[in-house]
Amino acid sequence: MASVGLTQYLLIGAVLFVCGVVCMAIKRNAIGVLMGVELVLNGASVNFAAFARFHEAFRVEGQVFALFTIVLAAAEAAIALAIVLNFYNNYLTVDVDSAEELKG
Amino acid sequence: MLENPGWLFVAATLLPLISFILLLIGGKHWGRVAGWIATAAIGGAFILSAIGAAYYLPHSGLFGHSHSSEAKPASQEEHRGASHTHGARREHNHGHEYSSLLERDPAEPPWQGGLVWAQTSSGESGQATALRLGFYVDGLTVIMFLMITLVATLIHIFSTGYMAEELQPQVEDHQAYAVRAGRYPRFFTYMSLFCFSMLNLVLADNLFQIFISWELVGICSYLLIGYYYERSSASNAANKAFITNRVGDAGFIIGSAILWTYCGTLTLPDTVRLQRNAKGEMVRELEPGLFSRLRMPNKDTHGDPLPGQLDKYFGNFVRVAPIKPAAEVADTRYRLAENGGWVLVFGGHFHGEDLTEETAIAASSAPTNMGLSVMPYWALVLAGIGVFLGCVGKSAQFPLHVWLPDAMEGPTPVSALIHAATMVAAGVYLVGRAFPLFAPEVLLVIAYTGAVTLFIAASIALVQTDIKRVLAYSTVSQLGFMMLALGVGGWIAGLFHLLTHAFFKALLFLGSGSVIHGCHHEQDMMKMGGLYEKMKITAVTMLAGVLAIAGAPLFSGWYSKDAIMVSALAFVVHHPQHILLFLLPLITVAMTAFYMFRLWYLTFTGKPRDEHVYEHAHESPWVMTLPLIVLALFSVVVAWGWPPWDPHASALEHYLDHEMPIYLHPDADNPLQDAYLAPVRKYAEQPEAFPEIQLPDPHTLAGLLALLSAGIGFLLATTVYYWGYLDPEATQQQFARVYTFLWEKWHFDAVYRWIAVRPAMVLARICRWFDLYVIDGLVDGSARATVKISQWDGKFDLGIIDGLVNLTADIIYAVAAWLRHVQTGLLRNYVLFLALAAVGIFALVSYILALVG
Amino acid sequence: MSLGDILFWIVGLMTALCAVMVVVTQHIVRCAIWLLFTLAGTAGLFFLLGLDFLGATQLFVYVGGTLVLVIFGVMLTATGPFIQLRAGAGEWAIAIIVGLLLYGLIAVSWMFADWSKLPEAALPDDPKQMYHTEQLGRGLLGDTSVQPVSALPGVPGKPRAAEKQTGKLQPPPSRQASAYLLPFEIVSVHLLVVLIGAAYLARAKRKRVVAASQ
Amino acid sequence: MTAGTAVMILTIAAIVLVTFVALSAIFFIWLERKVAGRIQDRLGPTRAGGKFGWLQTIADGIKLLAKEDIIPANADQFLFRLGPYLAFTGSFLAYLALPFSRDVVALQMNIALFFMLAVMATEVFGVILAGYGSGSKWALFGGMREAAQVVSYEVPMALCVLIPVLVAGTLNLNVISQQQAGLFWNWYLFHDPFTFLAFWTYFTCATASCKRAPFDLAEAESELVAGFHTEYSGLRWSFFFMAEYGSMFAVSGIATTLFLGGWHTGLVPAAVSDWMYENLWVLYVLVSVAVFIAKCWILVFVMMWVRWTLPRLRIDQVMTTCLKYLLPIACTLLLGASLLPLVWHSLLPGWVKLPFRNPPAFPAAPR
Repeated sequence: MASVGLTQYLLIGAVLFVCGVVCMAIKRNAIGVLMGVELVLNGASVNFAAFARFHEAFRVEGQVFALFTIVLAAAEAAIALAIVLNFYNNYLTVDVDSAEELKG
Repeated sequence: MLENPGWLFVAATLLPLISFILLLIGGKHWGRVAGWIATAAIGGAFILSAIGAAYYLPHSGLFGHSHSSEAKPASQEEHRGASHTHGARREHNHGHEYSSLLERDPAEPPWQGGLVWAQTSSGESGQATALRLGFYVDGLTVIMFLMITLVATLIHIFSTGYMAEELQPQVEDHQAYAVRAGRYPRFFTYMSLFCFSMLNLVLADNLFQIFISWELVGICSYLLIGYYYERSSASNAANKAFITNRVGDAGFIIGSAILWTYCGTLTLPDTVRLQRNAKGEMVRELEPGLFSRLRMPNKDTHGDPLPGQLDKYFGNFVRVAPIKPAAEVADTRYRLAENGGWVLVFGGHFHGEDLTEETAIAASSAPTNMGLSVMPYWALVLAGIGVFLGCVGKSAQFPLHVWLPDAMEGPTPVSALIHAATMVAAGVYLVGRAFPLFAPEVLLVIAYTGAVTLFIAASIALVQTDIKRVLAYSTVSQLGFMMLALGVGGWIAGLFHLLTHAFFKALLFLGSGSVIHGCHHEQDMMKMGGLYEKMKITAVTMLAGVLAIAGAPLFSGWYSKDAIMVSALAFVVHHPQHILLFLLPLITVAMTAFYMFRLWYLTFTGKPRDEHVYEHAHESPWVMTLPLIVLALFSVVVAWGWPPWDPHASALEHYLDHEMPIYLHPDADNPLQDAYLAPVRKYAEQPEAFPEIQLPDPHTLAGLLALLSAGIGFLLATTVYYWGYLDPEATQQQFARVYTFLWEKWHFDAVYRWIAVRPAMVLARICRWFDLYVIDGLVDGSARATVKISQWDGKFDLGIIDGLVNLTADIIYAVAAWLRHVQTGLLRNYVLFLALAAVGIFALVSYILALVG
Repeated sequence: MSLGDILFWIVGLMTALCAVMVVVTQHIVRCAIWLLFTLAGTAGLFFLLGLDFLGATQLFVYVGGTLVLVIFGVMLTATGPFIQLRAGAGEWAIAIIVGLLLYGLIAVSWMFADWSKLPEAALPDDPKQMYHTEQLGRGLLGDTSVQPVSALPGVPGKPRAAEKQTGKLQPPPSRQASAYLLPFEIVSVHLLVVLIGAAYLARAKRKRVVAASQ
Repeated sequence: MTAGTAVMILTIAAIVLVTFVALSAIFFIWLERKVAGRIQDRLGPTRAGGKFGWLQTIADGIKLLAKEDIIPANADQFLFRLGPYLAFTGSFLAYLALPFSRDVVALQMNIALFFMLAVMATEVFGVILAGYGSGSKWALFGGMREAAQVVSYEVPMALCVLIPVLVAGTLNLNVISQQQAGLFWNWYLFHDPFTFLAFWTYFTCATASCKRAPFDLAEAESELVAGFHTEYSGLRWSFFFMAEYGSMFAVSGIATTLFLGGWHTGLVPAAVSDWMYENLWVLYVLVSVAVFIAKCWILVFVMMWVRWTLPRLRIDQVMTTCLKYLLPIACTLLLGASLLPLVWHSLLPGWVKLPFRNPPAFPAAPR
């Protein structure tokens, strides 16, 4: 196996990303969906960090964008949880499948 | 270190504005907090001013060293001829020093800055004219800032106590027989706006900005005089003040317009601005101000010194016509009293080589030539008189003095702040600031206006019985002193008196406020008496104020009044035909002492004349007495120097002397005013240089005369009102006509009613008729026509346009109803769709790319 | 294989495994624990990359803050049947197929991307020699000496003359250097606003429900 | 240094640190009992033997090791087992970056301070998991309280930590300590009024984030039986306590390093200690490690003193203290500390300014 470089890190990031997408697709619990989102964002962070290490041009940008991602995730989690709690208070469930009022 | 500490003063100016905006937005509900905010804002302004002064003083060279004198090349002075013995003094006054302004360090005073408001390009010369928003901080600005912010802070503190009853939800107004809501925050809102306007006025570096502040100050005065607007007297007084001031302001704006027309700028000092030159680079360019445009600068636009012989031809200030041979011009350049003639105005861009007699002559026919233009001498005089007319209105000079006594309808702190310490000082300040613009004719007008005012006002004050009105007329009279001093060339004396007067007059007004507050809003002195026992602090502090204004030795008024008398004496010695300019103030000094002591004796000594008032009288709370004490302290010591018993060793006077603009110094080269004033100033400073005048030293003479006069006034007042040797009632009966004349205030109000108010009312009725029947008729007719047209338009709109719009909507609705089945409403399905779409799009793109190759 | 590579494979595979466990686990609280390990593993990857600050931020903000919040949410809503909500077998099948497709797509594009076009990064062997907070802070302020800026690869634009000759990307003039301090501050304020908004959102509605039930 | 030696050094350091944490926990348990005894006017443990009864802790340890390991039937086995280890790991990891003396630190990190705060933030998971996994409502309450409390207190604590960092201009604890070399007025505690106040605020927050009395709501005996560790016994239980005492020492270490001069005695000039470092390295390290540990012990002693002196607050009072008082105070201090040099150096005229002591220049430690 070749020595560890950019590609290996990107592959790990891709695993996180895809796991996040699948998680979003199959979890019926709203918080499970939220966890999927966190996984997706983490995959992105790993990519940014890998570029920051292995690419001269992104030395600062990679880190900065990964930082932004982390902060964004924090904000997103706060809002999403507030929505989930509201949902729970109104419907007494956290099953996202029961939130289908937007059905066409 | 700050790069340009002038911004400290800008910040100090903006603080009250911020307070005003805050209070305007939410002040209504804040109650007592509103007062604290306003007080904090003006207090902060005082602190910033103090920091600014702390920067200023080490730089000003007052303490004997100057930063800039070494840096300056001496060669500039060589071209200026032998008359410039005061080169060293010039270093502190960069007013019209061309090169130094471009090169100097912004941390060196005077501090300047600003931005261009509106820019226009005038005529074929392409010379840009601009209205500025700028600041100019020199010694005068600094000391005015300190005085205004300090006095205003104290008055704000006093007001938090004095206005406390406005905090109640319901206030009963005994004079208007009305019950109304308390208006505590409103008072402080106006006060904040006023402080901002006043500071901005002092800060401004151009006449236009001064004019704006001038109007703001006027509107604040209007609002505050009419603070108790339920009382018809208050609202009438507010109207009177406002309208009277408008007369003066019309003069101001005419004067400004003349200067703008001929000089193309309203900025007073020279300024530097960034300009794009022909190559497109940004360069610092010098923009000469009014002062420079009316005098020949010593450098041309490129910083090269002007050829020496031009100075020989023209001097600093050129009168072109009547055209005379060169030698003769050189001889007659100071003979400005000739009628007619033209003034050469130096515009933006000019070269020294171009400035020959021929150019000057050519300039008199063409509108602009080589950055030069000409201005008729009468226009200069008219502009000066116009600007001065503004000052007449604001500083309540004859014949526009009638509003100030009526303005006493406002709350007493307002009287103290606006009508004693600051706003009325604005007129004097402006005369001082714009002094170099005034031709000798204007100065004479100023001097006579001041002399007449001070005498008339003092004579009216002799018989008034309302405590605040006495003070009001005394204010008018003292302002007259200042104007007189300025008019006879005593620039230092006038502004010196302005500063000292601010303190003791604020003290007197606040003292009277304390008395009025203590006596439950009784203002008639005839009902007071014997209050000393009840209000000791007020009485003692007011006595300090009385002594100061009467000119008792060692009190601040003594120093400044002496300076004025010396100036007047020096002037009269040189112009004996104007002997009245010395006699009137001399008599008035006696009257001042008389009516001030009369006020004090009537209020605080003797037997109580109204038991009811006496029983209820009480000392005021500490928030009101504390400012009194502080102001009393300042009234005594503010003018002290070393030694204190020497009237001409005052530190404040020394400071003003040092900060005097360069044009005003006895040896300065100022042809506009030199022939008229230079010998006067020289005599006042060095009487030994005039051996032909057989008089004692003017300082001793004027000082002794004034002291004697004040002593007479004091003795007379004591005789009548303290010892009771003379019965005032009997005297009044004996001189009934004089008494009535004075009591009716020289019948000014009646005269104005006949010549101004009545015709205006008639005109107003005519206008009302025209408005009601002609204009309203036209408007109503067009309204009816519009209604008809819109009815037709409505039908078109409903039928055709709405029909089209609804059709579109219906179509979209039908399509959407069919498309909505795609939405399952399941969140997880959407995620799957997204992922699938990503894969699909990628596959499609790679397929297409593969096809393309 | 150097020690760093071994560590990478250990940490990376653990992270990936934990991520898969997040998907597979049905119990929502355990799911959160697997997520905790995934995030911590990501932080470990950051440390391995030499990005200490980023790793510590990940631990501090993500693990210490966000995840606690999520677990809080779980505990507030995890009652009875909601702890283990199961999806149908068909959904599982579709999701796994789509996931594999997506992963294949990404992996293939990563593997076949020609990274050799990247400029040769003069990177020292030990990552700690290069990255520390001071540089990061200067980079945030737009200091070009620590932030060699180059045109982004793949983004169309005019190659500069020097690039045409050497084929390498050249740092653009210093003025184009971007300072991230302002966006960073904006993001902080954004975070604050969002937190306040979330608190308000979570609270106000509850009141309405109470009002409605009365 | 090859990677192999680096790993070896790190492993040795980790073993030493684990031993140190375990031993200091034993010492602290004994100390806690003695302090409690003295404050309550009694002798404390005396019977188990040893001078001042120090064998009591050993006896306790043997008892805990020998105790039956019980897992309740209702518990979630996986989470129940995981809790103690997570808690201990979070607390222990902080020691990796704690400098005991000049360059005597397991892991030289440029962002050591941030790292310590970050890993200590993960300690809360152990408690939450224990609370949830126990399947008991008392434990669950304790866990929830812990989560709310620790996450809230981290905010003012981090803000307070930023103030000396602002003065020092670095996050490297080694450098920060070395900047405070010399006599004790060089300590950042005495640098300016804001750092002085920040120390007390930090110490309060640190006490709360270690869930020590009067903020020990997570294990409030009078309300929750024993809080989050109600269902634990034996070795697992002792892990929680190792974690608690470990983090007490760690936050005290941060306080010592940031405010109290780190390993410097504060009694000899910087030149003397530098000379010692150059010429008598071993002695220097021994003395300074001892000084550092002594300072931390004093702070730990203060925490115990507070615990046995003050009554416990209510949970709402704890949260109010944090959000309504400590957070604004910390924000004000941070603002003041950042504005102070600005105002001092720019606004006042030159002749008003007094000399303002800046941190001494010190080359950054080798990374």
